[in-house]
Amino acid sequence: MHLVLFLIFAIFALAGAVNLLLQKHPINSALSLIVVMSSLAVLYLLLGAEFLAMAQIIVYAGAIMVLFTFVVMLLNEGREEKTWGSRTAKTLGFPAAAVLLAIFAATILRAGRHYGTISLSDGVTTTQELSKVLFRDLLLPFELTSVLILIAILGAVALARKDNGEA
Amino acid sequence: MILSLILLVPLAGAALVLLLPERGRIPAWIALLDSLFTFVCTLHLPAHFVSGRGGFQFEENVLWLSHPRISYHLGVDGLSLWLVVLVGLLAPVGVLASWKSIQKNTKAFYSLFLLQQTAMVGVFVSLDLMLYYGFWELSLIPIAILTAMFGRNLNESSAMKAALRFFLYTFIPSAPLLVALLWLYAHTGSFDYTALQAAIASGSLPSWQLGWVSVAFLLAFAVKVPVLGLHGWLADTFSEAPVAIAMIAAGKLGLYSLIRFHVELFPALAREAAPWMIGLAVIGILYGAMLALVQRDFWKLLAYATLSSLSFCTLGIYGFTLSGMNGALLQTVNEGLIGAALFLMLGVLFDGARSCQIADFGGAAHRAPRLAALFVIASLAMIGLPLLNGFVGEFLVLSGTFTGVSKGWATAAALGVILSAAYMLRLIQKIFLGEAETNSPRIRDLSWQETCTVAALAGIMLAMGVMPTIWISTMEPALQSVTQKILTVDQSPVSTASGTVASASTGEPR
Amino acid sequence: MNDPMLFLPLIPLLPFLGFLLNGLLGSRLPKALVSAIALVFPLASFALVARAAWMVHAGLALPVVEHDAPAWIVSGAMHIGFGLALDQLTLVMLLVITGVGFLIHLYSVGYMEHETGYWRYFAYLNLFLFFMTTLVLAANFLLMFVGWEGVGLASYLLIGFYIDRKSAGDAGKKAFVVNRVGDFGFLIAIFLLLGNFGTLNFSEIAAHLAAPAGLSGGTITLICLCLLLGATGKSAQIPLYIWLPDAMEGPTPVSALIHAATMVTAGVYMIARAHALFDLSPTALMVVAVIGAATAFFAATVAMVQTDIKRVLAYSTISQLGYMFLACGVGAYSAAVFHLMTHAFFKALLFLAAGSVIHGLSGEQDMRRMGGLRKEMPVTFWTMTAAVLAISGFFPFAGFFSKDAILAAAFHQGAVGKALWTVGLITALMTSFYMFRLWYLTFMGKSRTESRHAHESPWIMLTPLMILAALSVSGGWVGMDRFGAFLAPVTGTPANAGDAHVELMLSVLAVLVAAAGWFVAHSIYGRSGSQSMTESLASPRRVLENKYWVDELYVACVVRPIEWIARYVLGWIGELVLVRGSAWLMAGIAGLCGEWLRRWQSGNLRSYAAWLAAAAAVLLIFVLAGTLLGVGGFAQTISWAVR
Amino acid sequence: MNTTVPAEWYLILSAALFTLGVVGFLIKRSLISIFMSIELMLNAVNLSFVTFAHEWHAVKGQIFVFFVMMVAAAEAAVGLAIIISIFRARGTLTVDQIDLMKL
Repeated sequence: MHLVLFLIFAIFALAGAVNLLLQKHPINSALSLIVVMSSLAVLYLLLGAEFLAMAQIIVYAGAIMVLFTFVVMLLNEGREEKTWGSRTAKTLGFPAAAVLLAIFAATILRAGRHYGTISLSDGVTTTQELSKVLFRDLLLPFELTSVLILIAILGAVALARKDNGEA
Repeated sequence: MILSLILLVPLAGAALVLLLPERGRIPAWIALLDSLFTFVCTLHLPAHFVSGRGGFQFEENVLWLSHPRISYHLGVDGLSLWLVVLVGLLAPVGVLASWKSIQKNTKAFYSLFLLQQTAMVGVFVSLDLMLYYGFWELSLIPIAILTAMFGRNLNESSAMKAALRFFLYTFIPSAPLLVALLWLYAHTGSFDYTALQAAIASGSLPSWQLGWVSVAFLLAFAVKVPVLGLHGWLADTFSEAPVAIAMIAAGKLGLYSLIRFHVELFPALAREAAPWMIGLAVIGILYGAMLALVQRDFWKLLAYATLSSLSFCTLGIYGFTLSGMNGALLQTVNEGLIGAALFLMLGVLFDGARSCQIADFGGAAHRAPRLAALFVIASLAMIGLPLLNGFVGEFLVLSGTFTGVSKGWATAAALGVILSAAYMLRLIQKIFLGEAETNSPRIRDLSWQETCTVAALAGIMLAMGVMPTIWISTMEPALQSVTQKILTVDQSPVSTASGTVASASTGEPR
Repeated sequence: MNDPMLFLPLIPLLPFLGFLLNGLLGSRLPKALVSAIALVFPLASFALVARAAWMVHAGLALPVVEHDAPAWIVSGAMHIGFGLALDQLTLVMLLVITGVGFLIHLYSVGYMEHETGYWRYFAYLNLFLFFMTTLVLAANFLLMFVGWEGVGLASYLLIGFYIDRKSAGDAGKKAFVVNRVGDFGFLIAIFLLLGNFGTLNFSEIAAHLAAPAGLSGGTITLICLCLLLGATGKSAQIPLYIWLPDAMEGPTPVSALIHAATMVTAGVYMIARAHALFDLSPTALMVVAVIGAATAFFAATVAMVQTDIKRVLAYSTISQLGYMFLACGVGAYSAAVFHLMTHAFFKALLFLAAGSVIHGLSGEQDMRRMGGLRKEMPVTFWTMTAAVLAISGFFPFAGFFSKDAILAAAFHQGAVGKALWTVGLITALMTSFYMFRLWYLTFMGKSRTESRHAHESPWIMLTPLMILAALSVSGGWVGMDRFGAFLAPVTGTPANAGDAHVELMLSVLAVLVAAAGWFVAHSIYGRSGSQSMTESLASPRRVLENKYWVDELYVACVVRPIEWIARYVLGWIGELVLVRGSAWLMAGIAGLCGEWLRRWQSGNLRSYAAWLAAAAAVLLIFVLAGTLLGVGGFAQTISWAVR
Repeated sequence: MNTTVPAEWYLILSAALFTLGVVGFLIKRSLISIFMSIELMLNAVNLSFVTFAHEWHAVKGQIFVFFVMMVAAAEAAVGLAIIISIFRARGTLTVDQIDLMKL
């Protein structure tokens, strides 16, 4: 059962990611990204992280991606144009990406035999456990994050104000 | 706690200046009161200093970070004691010197000025090298910013250039200094001064790299002094920086650091550098003096004169004789006092005439008799007239060098005494004597605050010239331990100080 | 008050108090109060000195403050205190300084009455007395150096007293800088003494020298020559005499006090004080004698053709100081001091009388525009006459005794001594000539002044003149023998002179020479005034009138080269090429590197991303390669790479 | 049926997604799509965090993901604001035309 679920959603995620790359219109890319994120939420669930799975759906697939689509529609950019581009990106970037993948894979496969396996019966990390750590041990970082978000909001407001750019 | 207080009061003052509105003279008054209070605090140090005792006093040691291990470790000994007091004294002098000349942006000026004071005191009292490095870097920044913002000339780009030159000259060598510090930490696991000293003295560190570390230290400090060849920033900073900044830019920080963090920390390597430093110092004395003789611009003249008199300090330090060290440290304080007085007065002249060309002046003694009289006194102190402070410092340095290092170098250095009289008297004559020139109607005499300030400085000069023992007796134990370390190195590189050399480490030839 | 701790420091400190009062408050005080302050303190100082003289006369112990003196500079083993000592030599000097000094203060009250910087003048004058008394009271070389430099400062301030005059400023600067050259020698001597003896106290050095295992002659000679350099600076001897003629820019009483009677004799005092060193070095003594004789001769030749009344006196002073050096050089220290004392009387008198003349003529100093003043200024004339007779060496005036003693001492010093004696005698001839020339040009003949009515000076100026005239006449009557015996505890007993016939013959010869000088002067200037003197001997006159072009020589050989080196070698090569150039070089290198690196900055976001990815890949390979290939962990990889 | 999946499969998936994100960064031309690729990379990393948290029974791994989400939210807000203002200023989002950084 686990294997099946994993395979299905892994393939969904990969397919979504590849689609993200292939689509020319940003709105399509955004929709593919939503597919990836939702699949990941399921995988989190399989890994026993139920709170994160929910958060992934609500924060990522919900809030952030809605923001993305909103912006895409607001700007109404249309399809990507074929531009001249950068030679460095192709000659240097793709081999680098390939190397990255190879090295990740090699490392994981090499170390992987020491890892255990994952099954559905492994038990779930409850939200209670999570909140104990978060609100007791890591209270200060947590509070600091709220400050960070506040600053980000202010920054976003300041940046997006209409009269800002030309003033 | 007193050291923390001395560090924090200017900092708090800077914050206060920033918080209160820039209306009227509010920032200036805050800065003045704050720096006066700091000065009173620094006077606590000599009042309660036990001069016979070795080691550091008024120590504070709090662990700040455990990884890397950095402590808030402060302390004062005979070496740094009077320099802290000097910085305390120069701050109100600087505020008064800026009273009339700084009219715009006073908030920025006084807050940075007070920040500078904290940094300088921090440099003198830090006993943790990382803390020291922080203050060292901090002490460079306000000078650069203030020079750029409050350049004395009407031409803004020249002020910018001077600030940039100062910044580059002093910042570039601090980068190797940081690397050297980190290297030391990597090999000893400590930034603490005494721990590092012991580790280096034990001889366990790889000597080849240690040599480079000491060179990095030496270079960073030599630029700040400045030593001959690294003085490219001096003339520009003196010409452009506001008076209050120019009077603290050269000398003390670098010289103190040379003694504390080069000679005392790396005695063996300092010995190897000594012949070079002595040569540079003596040539610097003559070089600066001769250039001062032909300058047409009095800021430049003062810059080269300063180069010359600071080279006396370097000579005293690297002669490694007790007399020379005493003289060098005394001369460091002297230079601070005399330079402050001269800067303040030349600043008044400059503000009046809007010119620094010596040829534009003449006969100023008529319009500004107080200025003329006090200027003559400060000049006499600078050229080493006995019973004023400059003489004691120069005499100790020269006699230490003559009896303990080299007769030839000392004689050459003594020639600088002749030249110094020539250039200072030329300056006095051209500015104050003779027929009144066209610019002189615009020259004003010193105001009563300025008169009091400079008169007080002159009084200290006289006191230091007549009763130098008050100062020397507190400096001497600390410097004695430095010379003793050098001597110990001479005998055996590893062993620690033994009692037998203590008696021999006076001014006698080694 | 018998405690020397109180009594000795007061001698210099009282004038210092006067300096402080007048210097700080003088500009606001009424003139009378300024004068009172200026006069009271030197007088009090003189009273103390007189008291000390009485103590010495009564045979009491000489007051000394040495071991319990307050410390001045203490560093390591070096301990230098404010030690003061009074002995016979110091006493003579102090009597001259405070006595003549007070008279000149008194004179100045009249002379300077109309000057604007009245208070400033007296403050400087008191400051001078402070430093000068310190100089002679000092019990160690460094404190002596304090006075030494200090009188130089006072001299600088007073020469440049007329601050509007550029020439005055120049002269003051020149005096100070030239003196500094001498002080440099003094300083080196101090270092040598400190290095070799470990102390600077006169008494301890003398004790060291008396010890059988003394120092080698070479070091002693070096010390002596360095001291001598100092002395030539202060006492205006060859090669550093050039400042003194220019110093006449100062007010005339200053010339009388500082540049005739007291300060310029400091070099003689110093050599006498350090005679224990000089006695050990015949070479140094010889140099002293030769310099003295040469200066005496040389300055006298120049004095013969000067037309400025004060310059004549200035060269005369240089010449007379040369006599004193000559005396020191032949070991007759007491004779030198004797001449120092009598010279102080008559030269101060000469200057003051000249000042009176200048005052009477409203500032005229050129002798060619004087003449016939005998009637208008009788007191000045008669006192001046006494001084002229004294300096020329006529019996029984003061100068006769002292000059005679010097010449006799030189005569007894073998062949070299005879040569020096000859030079001295010729100089005496010239001295007599130029002094009578001055006398004739100023007081005799017809008045050559233009439309100015000369007037006699006020009594406050004439009183000091008369007192000094009395001293010029009678100052030598004490006799060389008694004077030498008085100084013997300090300077030692001079070598025994020859028999009385030779002595008498020498004296007669000296008087004859002086008379010859008068005769020559009379024959040239006595009748015709200034006209005939310019015709004959044109080319030697040109040399003399230009003072042998020594000033020009110094400028060309010392001042210009230094300026040239500073401006071109140091200023261009040092500052521009090396200091600025190295900075520019570094900036250039940095610029080139930037120029090369900016090509990588395409500005294209995706190429940056590619670089980022590539760098990440390289870093990961670097970090993980060890693990993947089985070499080991990260740390090993790093250490392998670093190695 | 209780089949198991080896942990490295999750990690491989994470690596693959990350690489796809890198490739996306390189080939996409629209600024907004590039931004999405960044989000993709963040998600890939999150997956490996969660996997390791499960592997070592460490709650803090999950907490870290939580923080990453918050930072991502902040980043998205600011980033999108920047994109909007760039679009306003330049009228395009094509990265090859936005090269003002070039000297």
